[in-house]
Amino acid sequence: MGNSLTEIIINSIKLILVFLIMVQAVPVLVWLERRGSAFIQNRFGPNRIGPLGLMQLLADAVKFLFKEEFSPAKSVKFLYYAAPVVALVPATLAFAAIPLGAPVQWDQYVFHLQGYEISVGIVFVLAVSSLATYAILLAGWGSGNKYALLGALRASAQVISYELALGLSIVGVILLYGTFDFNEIIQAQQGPLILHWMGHEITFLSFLPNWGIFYQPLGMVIFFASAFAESNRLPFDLAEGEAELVAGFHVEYGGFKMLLFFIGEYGHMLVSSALIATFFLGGYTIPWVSMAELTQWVGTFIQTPNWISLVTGLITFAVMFAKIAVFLWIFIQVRWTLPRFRYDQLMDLGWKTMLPWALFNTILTATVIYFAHLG
Amino acid sequence: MITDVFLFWFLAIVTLAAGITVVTVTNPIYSALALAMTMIGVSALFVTLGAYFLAGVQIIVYAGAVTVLFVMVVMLFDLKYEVVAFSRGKVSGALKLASGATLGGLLIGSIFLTVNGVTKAVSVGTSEKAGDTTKELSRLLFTKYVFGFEALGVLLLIIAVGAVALARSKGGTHAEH
Amino acid sequence: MPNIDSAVSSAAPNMVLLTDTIPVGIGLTHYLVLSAILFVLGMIGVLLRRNAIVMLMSIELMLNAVNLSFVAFSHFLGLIDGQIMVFFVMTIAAAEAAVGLAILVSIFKRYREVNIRFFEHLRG
Amino acid sequence: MPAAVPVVLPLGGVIFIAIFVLCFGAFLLFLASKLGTVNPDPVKYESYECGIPVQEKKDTKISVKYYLTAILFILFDIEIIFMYPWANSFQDFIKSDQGGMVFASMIVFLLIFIFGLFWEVKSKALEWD
Repeated sequence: MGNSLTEIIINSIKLILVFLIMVQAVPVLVWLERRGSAFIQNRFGPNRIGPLGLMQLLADAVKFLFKEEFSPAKSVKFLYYAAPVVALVPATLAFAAIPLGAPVQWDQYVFHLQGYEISVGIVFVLAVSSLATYAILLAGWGSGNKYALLGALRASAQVISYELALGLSIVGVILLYGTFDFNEIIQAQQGPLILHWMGHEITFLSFLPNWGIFYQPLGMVIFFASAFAESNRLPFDLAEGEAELVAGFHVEYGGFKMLLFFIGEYGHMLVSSALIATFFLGGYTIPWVSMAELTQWVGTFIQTPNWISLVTGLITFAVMFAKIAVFLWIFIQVRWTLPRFRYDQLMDLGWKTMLPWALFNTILTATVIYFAHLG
Repeated sequence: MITDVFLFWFLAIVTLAAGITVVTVTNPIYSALALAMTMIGVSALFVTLGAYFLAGVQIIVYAGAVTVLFVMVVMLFDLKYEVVAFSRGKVSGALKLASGATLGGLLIGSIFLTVNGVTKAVSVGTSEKAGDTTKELSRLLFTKYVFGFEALGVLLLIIAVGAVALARSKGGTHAEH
Repeated sequence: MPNIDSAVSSAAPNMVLLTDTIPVGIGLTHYLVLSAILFVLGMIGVLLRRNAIVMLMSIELMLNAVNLSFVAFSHFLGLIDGQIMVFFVMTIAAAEAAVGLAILVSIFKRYREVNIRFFEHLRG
Repeated sequence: MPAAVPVVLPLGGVIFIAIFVLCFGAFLLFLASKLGTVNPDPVKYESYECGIPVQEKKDTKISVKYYLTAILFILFDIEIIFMYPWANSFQDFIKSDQGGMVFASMIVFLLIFIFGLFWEVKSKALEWD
């Protein structure tokens, strides 16, 4: 983790901070979800405690903590309690690998606003999120309830099916940037949109930022839809089809254990949003403003180079979170707008629609890149 | 350097403990979970060897796909604790253990005897930057080993067809009645 | 990028013993011994266990051990070829698990049995 | 000897945060179990099946479809993984004038992939009813 004790301590603190950001985002998201759904459905939502019902979060946390803790008699105790704890891990590990802001230079030290810099970031995130299936399967098996087991099998079959489309839709992005590194992908998206075709430069679109979305619109749509299915949210929350499966794999969970599952799910949303922002919307960079211009602009207020770097980093951090927030809002909006799919429709969509389209996207991207480099 | 050594021993112990659990635990579901842990440990060991991309692939393919299949099958069969998990017969069991120990001894002995003779090509630069290992890997995969690559594609196709055919044949899981 | 084959042959005169270059810490031997122990564990599992699923798991364990030694050799010899072999081994292992489990599930559906001793009585 | 130093930072960080999160979750569960009231009731510990008395079945029939999906997932997942190194260095191949060959070999691979997918769809292995 570092070569000296100081570095190890600083990196540990940084990692815990990233984790705490994720955990703290969850109550805010829950509040947003409840207020947002109320807004969409023309009701009030939680509005009793505190201004705008904001203190509801605190009340909920206290309530969860003081709820009775029990497990069903037929459950396998170890797996039953292990599942919600395991559910936290994939989202945390993935979130820590995504850069959240420009690196901060403080004297001779460089702080990256990300948990750890991994050169194969995309593969790492995919690998870690493929472990999310275990929490679902453990919960279903550990509960000792046949509905929970059915829900777990459904949910895991759904998650792995959409993992194919998700993984394939990223191939286009990797083809485009030729790297697995998030930081390099973000660097490549700076500046105006200038297309290269057979040695010519096409500049009539240069009023747009050089974002991945303009190169990979189809890839982005597929990625976004698969991200919904991966995080088990409506319209893909078949695991929770309460009509036939009670509540899916977490039917036997309540109180704090349920909250841990919630943190996992919202963490997954956060990771998906951050990934979309990184791949397709330029990550922490500000459109039409280069990093040098930003540093210069900050420099008109502050003189010390350390503080300039720090303020720049914080501004890019805020920009990244604004982009993430947009997608989080879309997640919530979609949940309260669209009805649920039927299970066969869901599997058909994953295997017979999104997978072929993702394949088409890959072939198209490869062909265009191949011919664009000719001449 | 000291952190490297510490990391290796930590990972080696975790991997070995998980591996022993796979073999000794009587409940197949714990066996499968321990197998997943072993895969993750081996993947972390890959990272210490600089094979970053392979480490990711190891988790995606083994821990994320193959072991999930094992867990799912165990759940489908609804297997609980086994009464006779291990092969019966004291003599044959002792014989099997002894043969295992002999093989282990032979392997480790030969490693110690021969590893001094292993030579290293000095000038070949596996770069310290991880991305370069990945690029080097794909360069070799698509030039020297391109035939094997295509053959694996065909193999996967055959397996996909075969698995479905197996499931749909008479007595299979998806047999038509 | 240097061509691996030519690089090896041109480097032949100044090849050095591995033991000379590693003063302290973890060397090839450590990884090889670890992989050997894992392999033997897997073999003992195949020999001793009666549950066919656990036997398949033990085979996966053995394949993993082989992968580990491939990567260790690739790292300490400076050749990437070992990593490509690991790629191939992983594919074969996954294919083997898929077909093996397909057969197991077919048998289980019919006879509700996963004990390997039972499989001896199966006749075409 | 190839240096192994730059490895340590990310790997150690990943292991550290994984263990930290596991401890964090376990600690919260422990705290909740200590703080919460305990009010035992035999009905409470039954499996929840919408309130009706629990129906005990010796063997729950679970569709094997899930498992066939998992097998097909493994196979296609590996094919997709094979595309990653290709995608990562495709532009480098083009720059070193090997683009045509690599492009052709990948197209062959993709055709095999598409044929497999087409076959699965046609054989109705992916049908859910």
